[in-house]
Amino acid sequence: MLRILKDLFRYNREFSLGAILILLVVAISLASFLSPYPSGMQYVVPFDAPPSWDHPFGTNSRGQDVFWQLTFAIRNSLLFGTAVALLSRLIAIVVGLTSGYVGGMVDSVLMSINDTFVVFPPFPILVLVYFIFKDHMSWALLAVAMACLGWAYDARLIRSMALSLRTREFTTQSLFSGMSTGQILAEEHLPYVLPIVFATTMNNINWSIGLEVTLSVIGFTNIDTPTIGTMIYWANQHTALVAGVWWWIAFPVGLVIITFVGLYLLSVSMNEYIDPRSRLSGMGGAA
Amino acid sequence: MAAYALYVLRRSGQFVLVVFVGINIAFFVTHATPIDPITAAIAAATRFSQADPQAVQLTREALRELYGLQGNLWQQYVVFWMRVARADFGPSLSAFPTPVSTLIWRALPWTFGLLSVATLISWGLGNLLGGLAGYYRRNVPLKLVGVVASGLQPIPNYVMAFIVLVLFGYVWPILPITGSSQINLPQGWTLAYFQSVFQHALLPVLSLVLVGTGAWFIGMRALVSNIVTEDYVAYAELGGVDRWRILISYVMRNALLTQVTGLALSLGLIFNGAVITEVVFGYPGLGNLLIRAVYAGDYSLVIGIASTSIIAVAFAALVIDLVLPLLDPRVRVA
Amino acid sequence: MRILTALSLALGGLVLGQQAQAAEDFLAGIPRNQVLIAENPEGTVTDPSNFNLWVPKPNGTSTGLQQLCMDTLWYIDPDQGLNGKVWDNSLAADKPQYNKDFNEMTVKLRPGIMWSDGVEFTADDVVYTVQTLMADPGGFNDGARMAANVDTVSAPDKDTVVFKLKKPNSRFHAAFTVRWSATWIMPKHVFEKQEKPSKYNFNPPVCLGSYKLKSFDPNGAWFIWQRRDDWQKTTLARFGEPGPNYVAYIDPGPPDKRVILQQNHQLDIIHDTSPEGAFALIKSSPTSHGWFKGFPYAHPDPTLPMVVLNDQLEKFKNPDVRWALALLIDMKAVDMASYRGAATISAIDVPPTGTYPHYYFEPMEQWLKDFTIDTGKRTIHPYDPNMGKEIADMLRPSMGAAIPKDPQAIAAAFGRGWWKQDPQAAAELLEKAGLKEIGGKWMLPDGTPFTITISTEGDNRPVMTRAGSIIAQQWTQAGIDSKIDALPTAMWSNMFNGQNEATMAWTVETWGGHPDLSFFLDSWHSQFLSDPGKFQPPRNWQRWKDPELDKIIEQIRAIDFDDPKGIELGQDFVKLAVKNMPNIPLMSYNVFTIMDSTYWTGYPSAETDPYTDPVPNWGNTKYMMVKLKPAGAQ
Amino acid sequence: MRQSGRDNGSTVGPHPPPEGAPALSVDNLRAYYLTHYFGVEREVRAVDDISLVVRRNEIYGLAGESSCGKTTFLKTVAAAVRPPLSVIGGSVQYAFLDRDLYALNPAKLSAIRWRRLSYITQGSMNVLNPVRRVRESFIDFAYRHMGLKRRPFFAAVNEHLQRLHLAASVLDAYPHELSGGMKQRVTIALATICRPEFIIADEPTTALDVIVQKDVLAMIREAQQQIGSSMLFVTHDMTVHANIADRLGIMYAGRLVEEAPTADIFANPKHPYTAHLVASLPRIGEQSRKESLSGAPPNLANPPSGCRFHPRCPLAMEVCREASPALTTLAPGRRVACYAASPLVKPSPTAERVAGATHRAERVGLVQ
Repeated sequence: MLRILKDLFRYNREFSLGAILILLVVAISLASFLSPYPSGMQYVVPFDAPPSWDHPFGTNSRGQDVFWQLTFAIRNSLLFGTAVALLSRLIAIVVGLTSGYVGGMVDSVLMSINDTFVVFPPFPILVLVYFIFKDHMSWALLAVAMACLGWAYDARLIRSMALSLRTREFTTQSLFSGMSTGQILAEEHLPYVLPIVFATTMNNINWSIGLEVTLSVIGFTNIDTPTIGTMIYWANQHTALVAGVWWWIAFPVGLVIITFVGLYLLSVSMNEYIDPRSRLSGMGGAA
Repeated sequence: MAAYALYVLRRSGQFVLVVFVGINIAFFVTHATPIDPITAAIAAATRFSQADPQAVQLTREALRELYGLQGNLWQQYVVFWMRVARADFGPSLSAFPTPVSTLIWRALPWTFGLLSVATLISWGLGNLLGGLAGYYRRNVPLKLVGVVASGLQPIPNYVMAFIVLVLFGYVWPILPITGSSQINLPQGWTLAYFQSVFQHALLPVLSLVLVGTGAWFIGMRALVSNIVTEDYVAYAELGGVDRWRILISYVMRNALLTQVTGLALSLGLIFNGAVITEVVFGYPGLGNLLIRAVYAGDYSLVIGIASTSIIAVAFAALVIDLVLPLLDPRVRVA
Repeated sequence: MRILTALSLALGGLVLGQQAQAAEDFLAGIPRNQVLIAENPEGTVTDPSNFNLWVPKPNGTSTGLQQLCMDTLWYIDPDQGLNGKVWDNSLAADKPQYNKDFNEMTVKLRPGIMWSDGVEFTADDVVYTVQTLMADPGGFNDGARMAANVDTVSAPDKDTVVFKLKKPNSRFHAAFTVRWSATWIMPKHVFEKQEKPSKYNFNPPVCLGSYKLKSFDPNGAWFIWQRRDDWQKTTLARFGEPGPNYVAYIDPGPPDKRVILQQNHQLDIIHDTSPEGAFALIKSSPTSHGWFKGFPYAHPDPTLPMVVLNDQLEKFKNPDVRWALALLIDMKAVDMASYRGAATISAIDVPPTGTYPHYYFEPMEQWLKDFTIDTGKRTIHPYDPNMGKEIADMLRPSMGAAIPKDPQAIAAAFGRGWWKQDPQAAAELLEKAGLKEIGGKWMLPDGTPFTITISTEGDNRPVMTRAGSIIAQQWTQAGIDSKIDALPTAMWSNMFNGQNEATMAWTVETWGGHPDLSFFLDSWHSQFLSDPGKFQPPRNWQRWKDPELDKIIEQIRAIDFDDPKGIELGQDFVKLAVKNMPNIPLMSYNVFTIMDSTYWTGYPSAETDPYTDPVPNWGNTKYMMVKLKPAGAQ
Repeated sequence: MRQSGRDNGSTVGPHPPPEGAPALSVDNLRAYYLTHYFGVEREVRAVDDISLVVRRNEIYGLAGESSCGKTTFLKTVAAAVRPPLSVIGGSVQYAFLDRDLYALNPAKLSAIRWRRLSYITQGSMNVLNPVRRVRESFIDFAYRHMGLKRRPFFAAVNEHLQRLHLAASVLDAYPHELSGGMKQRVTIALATICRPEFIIADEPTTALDVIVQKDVLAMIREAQQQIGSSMLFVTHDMTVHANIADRLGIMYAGRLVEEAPTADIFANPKHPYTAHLVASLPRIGEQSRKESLSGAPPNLANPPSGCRFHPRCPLAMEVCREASPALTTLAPGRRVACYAASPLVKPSPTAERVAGATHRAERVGLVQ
C-alpha cells in the first residue's frame, strides 16, 4: 500500500497535486495544536486588522486571529467529514457485501431500502433532524445523521463488486472449507472492495463537509464549535463582506475549496489506479 | 412488451415504497420535535399584552381544536394519511388557515423551473463538452475546460452561490441578487415579465450550472474514453464511418444511457443544490419556504414540503427510469 | 487597513456610480422618486394574501399593513412626537375618560374619518372590533385580553364608545394605544359578512390609514401601498399631506444584501443591519445616515436587552448568585462584541432612551453611586459611573470625530454607568450563596457543576447572539461553564415553557416618550406568574416574584396614567430590581436603521428633529410620511 | 478458381501453388508499443521486422499463439494504429494504392476504407453498435461507397444478404437480438458488401462453437470467392488455417519464422515451432500424449537474445543464443528462419536494435 502511494505520488500528476493540497490542509489543521489562542475565544487580538506579518490572514470582528481560527475550523471540519465518511462506509460495506453475497430476498429487501435512500433529498431530512434535536444538536449527532444519508450510492457500488466476487473460485473454496458468511465477507471479499471504498471515502468527506458548511451557514448547527461553516456564519453575522473585512470570508472559502479540490483529485487518481481498464489503457497492454 | 410491463410494475412499486417510507420519516420526525406550535402561537398572540393563566389556557384549548391536533399520535397518523391521499397536508400553522398545499403550489413552480433549467443546461452542456473532451483527448481548449470543471465540481452549492452573488451582485453589480422578478411587475404572460424572470434567474442558474456541469463533464469524459475503446467504435473507425456519426451515434449515444441513469440517481443531490441556492438568492421556491417553515415551527408545512420534495424527486427518478428502456434497446428485454 | 478601507470605499463608490441608473427601474411602472422603499424586517411573508392581522401569525403585519393601512384610538411616540407632543389622539378625539373607580372608560371619536372604500368610520366599528375579538379568544391575538377585561362595550352615539370593565383597570386604554402596535380597528361592514372572521383573509384590506394597497408579490417579497386620494379623510391629514405617493415594503434579504441595496439606492430605509455593515455604509455612501449623525448612528428602541435569568430555577433563586453573575460581566467587552461600541448601556431596569434619562437616569444617578452590596466578607460600591465615558474614550482613536466629546451627548449616545467587573466580589458572593470552587470550576451547593446555557434568538437578532457569546465566554473564564444556544424563531417560543436558564432578550419595554412603566410592569404582577416549568406568556419571563413588587404594581394601577406619582413608583421599582437583580440589564436595543436621502428627505434624527422613531416596522412610522419630502424639492 | 468444400478438418488437402501479382506487400515492418507509465519507459516490440506478400485472390493465413503480435500486425496493415502503438519502420503497400499506406492523408484513407479494404475483426461479437439496428450499420459503413440512392442501395444490400444465405429480416434486428454466429455472419456480409479488394480477418471464428465455426468459414470462403478479393486471415487455430488458408505464415514473438503453402507447412514443417504447432493438432485415432512446449512465450518488452524461440527450442544451439536467424528463402514460396532447418539460414543482417532511438520514424495518429 505504501509503495502504491509512493508510486502514485511520483507518477500521477493528479495524485501528487491532490496529496500536496491535502497535506497542506492537514498541516494547517495540525497547526491548531500550536495556536497561541484557545479556540472560540473572542477579543484576544485587535479586531478587523488586515493580513499582516503578525496576523497573516488578518483578524476578524470578534477579535480572533483568522489564521489560528482557521486551523481549528479546518481541523473540526476534516474530523467531521472523516467521521461521517467512516460511519457511512461502514454501513455501505455491510449492506453492499451482504446484499451482494447473500443475494435473494435479502438482496431485494436491502436494495429496496438502498434505492429509497438514494433518491432522498438529504437537505430536507437533515433540516427535519435539526428540527427534533435542536437543543441537543451536537457534532456527533449531525455526523450520525449525515452518515445515515450518505451511504446508499456507494453500497450499490460495493454490492456490484460483491456480486462479481461471489462467482469467483476462491469464494466457493472458502465456502467448502467451512468459513461462515461473515468470515468470507470480512476475510475474502473485503480486501477486494477496500480500494474502491477508499476512493469513495474522499468523495464522501467532500460531500459531508459541504453539507456541514451549508447547514452551519444557515445556523442549523452548533455555532460554538469552530468549523469552516460556522466561521462563515459568524462572518455573515458581522457582514464582513460589506464591512470590507474580506479576509474573514476569503481565507475560509479559499481553504475549503483547496480541501475540496484536493480530496477530489485524490479520489479521481485512486479511481484511475483501481479501475483496471484505465490502468490497462495507461500501460498500453500488448495485444 | 410483457417484460416492460413487469418492469414498470416493479419500478412503480419501488416508487410507492420510497414515497411511503419518506413521508413516514417526515411525519414521525416532525412529531418528535420539541416545537409546540400552540405555544408558538400563544407566544405570538400575547407578546404585547399581559395575559393571566386562565386566558392562556382558554387560548390553548381553542388553538388545539383549531389546528386539528387533538387525539393521540396514532389517530393523528391515520388522519394524516387520509389527508395525504387527497394531496392535502392540512392548514399551515404559521399562515393559518391557508392550506399547506396552497403554499407549496405557489412555491413549487419556481423550484421546478430553477431546477429543471439548471439541470438541463448543466446536463446537456456537461455531456456535450465531456463527450467531445473524451473523444478529442488532445484538444487543448477542451482540456482546459476539463481543468476548470474539475476545479469547480467539488465546490458545494452554497459556496458557489455565495461567490457568484458576491462577484455579480457586489464586486461587479450587474445582475439582480434577490427575488424572482422585478418589484411591482404583475405576473402574467407578458414579455416584460418573462424578461424579468429570466434576468432574476440568471445568477441562481449560473451558480447551479457551474457546479453541476463539472460532474457531468467528468463523468461523460470518463465514459467516452472507455467507450472509444469498445469494439464497435474501433470497428466503425476502421470502416471509415463519418467522424461525427461515430461521435454522436456510436460514442455519445451509448454513453448517454449511463448518463440518463446517473441523472435519475442524482436528482436528490441536485434538488439539494437548488434548495440551497434558493436560500442564498432569496428565490421564492420550496427551499426558502422550508427554511421559513422551520423558523416558524410550522410542522404541517415542514411535513408538506419534505413529503412533496420526496415525492417529486422520486417521481422524476421514476419517469427517467421508465423512459430509459425506450432509449436503450437492450434494457427492453431485461 | 487604511488602504484596504479606502479600496473598499472606492469599490462602494464604483457600485454607487454604476447603479444610479439601475435604481430608476427597480420598481416596474412607478417612478423611483414617487416611492419610498423600506425594509420589512419580517422578510418574505409566508402567506402574503392574508391581511387579517388580528390573528396570530409569524409575519404579514409590518408589511406596511399596520404602519400605513391600520389606525386605532391613540398613539404614544417613542421619541418626542410631531410638534413635540408624545401623545396623539388618532381615531379618538380626546384622551380616554375613566370614571373614579377605573371600571368604565369613555372614548370620544374623531368625526369625518373614512374607510378607504368610502364607508364612514363610526363607533360601531370600535364596538364590533371589541365584541368580535372577545367572542373568539383563541382565534384572535387580543381576544383573551378583551374577554378578561371587558364586560360590555356600547356606542351611545356614532362618536362615542363606552367600555364597562369587569374589574378596575386604569391602563385599559393601553390596549388601543400604539407603541409599535396595538389593537387595530376592524371595518365592521367588511367583517360582519364573514361567517368566521378569524379565518377571513381580508384581501384586499380596507384601510383607515392614509394609504391603501396597490399591489403585492404573490410570493410575499414585496407590498406596495398607494396614497389614498381621499387622504384628507384620514387622521394623518391633521399634520399635512403624506409625501410619498407610494410606499414599498420589501424583503431585501440578509444584512449584507441590505447594505448593497442601499448603496445602489434601491432601499431608502434599512430597518436594521449589523453594526459593521452600518458603519461601512455610512462611510461609503454620503447620502446614508442614521438616527444619530455620529456614532453610534443607531436608534435606541425603548426596549432593554438583558440577560434574562429564570429565577424559578434552583440555581438562580439566590439574588447573590444573580449579582455575582452580573459582576463577572465586563460591560465594555459586551458593548464591543455586540454593537461594536454602538450601544447605549443601562445598569437599571428601564431603557436609557426617549424621555427616560430625564425621568429615571439623572435623578437616580446619586442613589446608584451610593448603592452597596454585602459580599459576605465586605461591602462594596458596585456602580461605576464612568463606564459610558470610558467606552467613548476607547472608541475615539478609531472613530475620530464621530465620537462626541460633550458629557451630556456621551451620556445620551453611550449611556452613563454600569456595574464594574469584579471577579473577586463575585467569588465572595458565590461562596456566600453556598457554592464552592473546586479546581477552577464552581460547584452548586448540591455538588453539581454550575453550568449555564444562554439561549439567543439566532439569526433573528444577531447582535444578541454576539452579546450572549461574549458573556458565555466571560462566565466560563470565571469557572462557570457556559455556552450559547442560538435558536431559530420557532424554538424561541419554547423559552416560555420554563425550562430556559439564561436568555438574551428583554422583559422591559416602555412607551419611550411616556414615563409610565405599566406597559411591561403590570404583567410582572405575581397574579400572572405560572408555576415553575409551566408555560408563561412572554412577559416577566425571568419569573421574578416579590411581595414588594406586587405592592408597587398595585399602587400604579390605582393612579391615573399621567399622575406624577407614577414616576416615583417607577423609581421604587428600579431600586427594588437593582437590589434583587432578577435579570441583568445591559443596554437599549439599538436598531441600525439607515436612511438614504437620495430620493427623500425629512427623516427623523436625534439632533435636528426627533419627531418619531425611524424604525420602519413601528405603527408610529405613519408620522414619517407627512414629514418626508422628495429630495431637491425644498 | 479454387475448389470449394474442402472442409475435411483432419486432413490437409493439396493447395495449388501461389500465383498472381501481389495485393499487399509488407517490407521490414516494425511496430512497437511505446509506453510511459508510472515513470517506466517500456518498448514492446509486437511487430519486429516482418516482410511478406499477399497475392491477389489468395487467402493468406497468419498463425501463432496468443500475444505473438498477430493482431498488432493486422492493426498495422489496416492503418488502425493508435497510441501507445506506433509504427517504427518499414512499408505497407497495397496494389490498389499508388503509394505507401502510411503516406495517405486521413481523407484518402477514409475513402479506401470499406471500399477497398475491409475488416472482419476479432471479437466480432461486439463490433456492432448495440443501440443501432443492423440496417443502420449498413448505412453507416457502406452507403457512401455504393453511390446509390436509398432504395437501390437497400436492394443491393438485400441481394448481397441473399447471396450469403442471410434473411433480409436481420436488417431490422438489434445486435443483441442475434446469436453469436449470426452476428458474425452479418459482420461478414457487412465487410463484403462493397466488394473490397482486400479483406483483413482477425480471429473471426474464435468465439464460435465448432459447428457454427464451420458454417462461418464456409461463408467467408464463399464471399471471398464471389467478390474475388484477397484476404489476410489471422487465427491461432491451426485447424481453421488448414481449412481456409492458401498460404500460411507462422509468427513467433513478433517475428515471422516460417512461410509456405498451407499443405507444405502441415506436411513438412521446417521450424521447430511450426513443427510443434502442427504436431499438437489432434488426429483421428491418435493415442499418444501431446508433447507440450516448456516455458511461456517471451516478454516482448525484453525479448531473449538471438533467436527468440531458443529458450523453448528442443533443437537450440549455441548460435541461436547469439544471433537472430534471417528469414531465408529455401525454395520458391518457402521461407524459414531457423539455423537448424537449413545451413542456408544465416544471422539476420538487420541486427538487433536496428530500430533503436536513432531513427524512429514514428507514425502514429492515423486513427486518432
